[in-house]
Amino acid sequence: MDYSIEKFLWSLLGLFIVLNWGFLMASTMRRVGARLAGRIGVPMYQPWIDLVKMISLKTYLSHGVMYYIGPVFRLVGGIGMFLFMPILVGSEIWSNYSFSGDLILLLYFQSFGMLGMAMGASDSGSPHAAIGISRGLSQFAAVEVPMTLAVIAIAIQHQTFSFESIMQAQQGGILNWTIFTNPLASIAGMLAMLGAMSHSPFNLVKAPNEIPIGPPTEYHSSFLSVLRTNSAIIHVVEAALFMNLFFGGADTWFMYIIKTFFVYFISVFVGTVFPRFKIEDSVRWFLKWPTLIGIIAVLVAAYW
Amino acid sequence: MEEEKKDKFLAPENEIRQVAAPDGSIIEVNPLEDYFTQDRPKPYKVRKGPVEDFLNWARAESLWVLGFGTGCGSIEIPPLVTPRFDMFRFGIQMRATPRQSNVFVISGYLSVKTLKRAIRAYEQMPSPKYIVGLGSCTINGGMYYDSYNTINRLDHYLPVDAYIAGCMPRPEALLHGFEGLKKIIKAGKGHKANEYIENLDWYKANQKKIIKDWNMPDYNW
Amino acid sequence: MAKSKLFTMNEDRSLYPELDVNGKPIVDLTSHKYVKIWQGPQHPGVTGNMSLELTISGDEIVESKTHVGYLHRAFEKLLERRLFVQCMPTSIRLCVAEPDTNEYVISNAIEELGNIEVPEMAQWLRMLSLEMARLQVLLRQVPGQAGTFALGLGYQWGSYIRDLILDSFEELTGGRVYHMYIIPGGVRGLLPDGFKARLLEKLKLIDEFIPKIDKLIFNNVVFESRARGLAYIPKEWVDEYGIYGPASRGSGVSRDVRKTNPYLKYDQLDFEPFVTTEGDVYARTEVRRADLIMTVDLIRQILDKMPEKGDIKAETPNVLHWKIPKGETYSKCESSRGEYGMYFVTDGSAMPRRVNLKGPSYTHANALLDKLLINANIADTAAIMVSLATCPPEIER
Amino acid sequence: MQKGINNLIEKFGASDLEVRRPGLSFITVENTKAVAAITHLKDIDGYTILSLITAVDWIEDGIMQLTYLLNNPEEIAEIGLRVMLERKEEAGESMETIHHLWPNAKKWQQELKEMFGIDFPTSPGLNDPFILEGWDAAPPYRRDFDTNKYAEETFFPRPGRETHDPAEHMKKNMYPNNPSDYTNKKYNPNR
Repeated sequence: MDYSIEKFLWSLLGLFIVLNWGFLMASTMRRVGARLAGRIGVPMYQPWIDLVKMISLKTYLSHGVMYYIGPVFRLVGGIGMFLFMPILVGSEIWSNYSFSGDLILLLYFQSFGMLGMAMGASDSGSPHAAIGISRGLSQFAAVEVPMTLAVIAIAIQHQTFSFESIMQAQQGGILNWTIFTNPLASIAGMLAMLGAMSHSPFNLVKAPNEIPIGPPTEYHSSFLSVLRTNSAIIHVVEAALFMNLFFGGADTWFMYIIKTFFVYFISVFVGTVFPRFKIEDSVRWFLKWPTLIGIIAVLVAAYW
Repeated sequence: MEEEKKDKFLAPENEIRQVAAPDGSIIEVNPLEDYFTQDRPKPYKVRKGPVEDFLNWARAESLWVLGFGTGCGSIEIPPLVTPRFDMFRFGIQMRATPRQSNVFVISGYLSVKTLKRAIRAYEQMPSPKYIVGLGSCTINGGMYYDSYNTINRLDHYLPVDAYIAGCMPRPEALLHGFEGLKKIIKAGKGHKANEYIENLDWYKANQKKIIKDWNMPDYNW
Repeated sequence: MAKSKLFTMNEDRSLYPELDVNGKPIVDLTSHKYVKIWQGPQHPGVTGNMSLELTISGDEIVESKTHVGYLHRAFEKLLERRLFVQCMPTSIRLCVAEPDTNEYVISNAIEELGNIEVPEMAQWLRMLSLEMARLQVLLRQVPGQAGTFALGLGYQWGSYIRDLILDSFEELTGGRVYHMYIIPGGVRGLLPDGFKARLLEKLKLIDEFIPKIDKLIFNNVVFESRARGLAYIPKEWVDEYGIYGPASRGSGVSRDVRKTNPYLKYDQLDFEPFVTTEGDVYARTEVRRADLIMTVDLIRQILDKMPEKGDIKAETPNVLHWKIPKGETYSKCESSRGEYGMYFVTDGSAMPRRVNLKGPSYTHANALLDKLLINANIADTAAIMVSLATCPPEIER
Repeated sequence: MQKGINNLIEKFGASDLEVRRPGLSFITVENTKAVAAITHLKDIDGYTILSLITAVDWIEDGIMQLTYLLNNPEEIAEIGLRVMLERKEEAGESMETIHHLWPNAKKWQQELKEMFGIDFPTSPGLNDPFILEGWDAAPPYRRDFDTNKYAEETFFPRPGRETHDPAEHMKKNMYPNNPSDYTNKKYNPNR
């Protein structure tokens, strides 16, 4: 791997683009949801204003060291996911710090932020945060199962744990995408994505009219701005992860933006028309159909 | 006499009690002193200049309203998030927790019991924070000027940035009130939270005059 | 009926806390098994300004206690200091979601004790305003039930139509929320020109709205899976706990003041309240959906059958000197939540002696809610409260 | 309806029957027989719904009236049962509890205790705060409690609020020459 300053700066630029795209996507999605309801919705630039405002708040208080570290862990989880995944296929400067086993590291980083948040939120002393985080961790454990099965199926299919190779194998036409070459794994993975994106029906971590508003109940001012930054990054990166695995990756920034938008749009679309599951229903659901499909996908990939 | 009165309204979970520590020793816990900080808040420094102007603009364009319907005016707040009025257009959003909100809309009359909760919620909000008094009841008691359970003047208990008159004000009036609040903030005058802290003793005396069962710390951080 | 099997009374309770003589669980908070949390008053899932003191074990509620009084304005005391005409603007603020029923019950009580006969035209107009009020509440409430499960889209669509109905109210009465259209002796005005046609045009939107929410809410798998079997009310509880309106009709007991004690001109209208026997949240939502359709139909019937012109107000004594002889009465009507009554006592002076309002929430939100919430999931509290349509101002007044 | 009332009069010595309208009557029973009468109405005469319990303070007669409104859904009839208690200066009238008949009754009794100071011994949770919090003045719904005075003393009325007696105000400003015009005039919007 290349550890030069130049490489680092390129990655930083990529992160900057992804962050702003994340904010823009967030406000766009809110506008899309608003249009469904017959409203206009937030201005396009609202997330940036919110960020500036949160940082500009004068008072803040702390609940201890872990309370500080929680959002930082969460942000590290998001940035880590970004850094170890190639952005564009076949591009040297936009390949970030991807290496041959990056897919495994990525699965780890997915849960890293959640664990950090768990520590920070439970230190904040709010019972709603504790309930939210226990829901979040149990749901995440359930989401990980079909997710990992889908990844294993793809890894067996392509005989590699490297993103670059998986993305390269899908180039050269829409029919080479995993969603066509390995539909079972794709279905399991996309269903798991609904859970990973935390949109309704799987947004019970932040369920506003049950436990307002879950883990970040006590977070405010700069702490919240860190969480907001992270959620902007992580939504793009999660979408990019599924884009890379199932939709052939992107070879230009334009394709990157288009594809992440549509992948993210799937979860927003589902969220708009479905109510929220209870946690036991949610866990049961993930361990039923997506897991079954995932197991079949692995068996098919291994023994076909 | 003072002692007796205090005990009468003390909630059971706030009573002084004996607790066994993990090592087996018995310690005495006074929840009001041990579990809550007794620190007094300090006023923040109000700066001037172009940077502050920009920050004020951001504060004005991103008003996060605490979702706490304190009185009957709260019936006109849900329409604000629906197609006809849609306050998201103006950067106004509802938040479920006081920690993340900056604007507290006191929607209508405040009974003494709710005032106690409103004070707690207000003090938990990060500054700069703003209060919008909605309806005549917050101005002078309105319809309920002679009721023994509703306050007459909100500004004796909490610092109010803007009043919206009417019983009840229409959603358009609310939007207009928010526009007015934005003007105040952009002009750099939205620092009533500081005023509250500077005159904390006066406010607390007023609050304690009507909240007889003051079983909480003086300032709810 | 099979769907109600989800709720069984006699499941294995060995893991749960023991019950004391009053049927309340004995909970030892220091055992680290239970957590006490407050839902409300500052909580987005609570209907209005009230709070629930919940003792939870995991996600399950083992004990619940309703706390009210956050909205206590001492109406009943204030009305004792008001002339009969001054009672009107004060009393309509008793329950803000549906103020017209307040207007009607207090006007009716004053007329009954003061021996005033209301002209026929005024009765039809009163009925129109009461049904329009019910319509605007149901337009919020039916999709709002899905909103408690985080499906807010229907609520947005419903609110759009509700705003149009409120526009009609503005045309008719001048007020958006508080109308004061019904006054002792009659109503305040005739229908404006072209009002009928405009209202009928708006009702067509509701006809289109119903199939939409059917698709979005009632046929939604997740909504069904959560609402079916939730907060089951057996038929026997209806009398015992004093359950009224849609909640009782969801449990197979038809209680509708419009049918049992026809007031105004309801005996001239053709309607049959919807009754189902399943008794869960889904059934209550279905009942409200049927009520919505029925209300639209009733408004059409009223507009059709009502006379074109007529007296709208009986002669009343000068309102500043109006004294009503000693007497007491209980005047009631059907609100969107159930029977809404007012106990009214006069003593021969110019002011009422005692007024006591009895809304269905008084019984729904206290004993019944406490009972229904036990063993429920905290995720379902909002749904249960909304399905009972608890309106805290009518509990504490 | 008639059967229930006849029973009340014959078995429980009820008096002062007042038929307000078909289906709603008010009747007075002695306070010692009230709970027995209510139980009889509930168990035998089919008055299974408790619509409300409330009190009326007749301060000039020295009477505290309790009203139990019972509803019979089968016959569509309501009976308002009046129970006259002797009014005490310092609150603390006492009445037997009926919480064993309806689970909701204890909430009404709790409210009556808080608002009127009427005691219902053995009613569960009677002294728990229900609506008021930290209240240390007299029970507020009693007639001798002056809410306006209390509000003026406790809260901070905004200066500038003027209260006019509407009758006096109109006499002075609208009919300065002939006050009797005003008293005789009736309001009729149809005219």
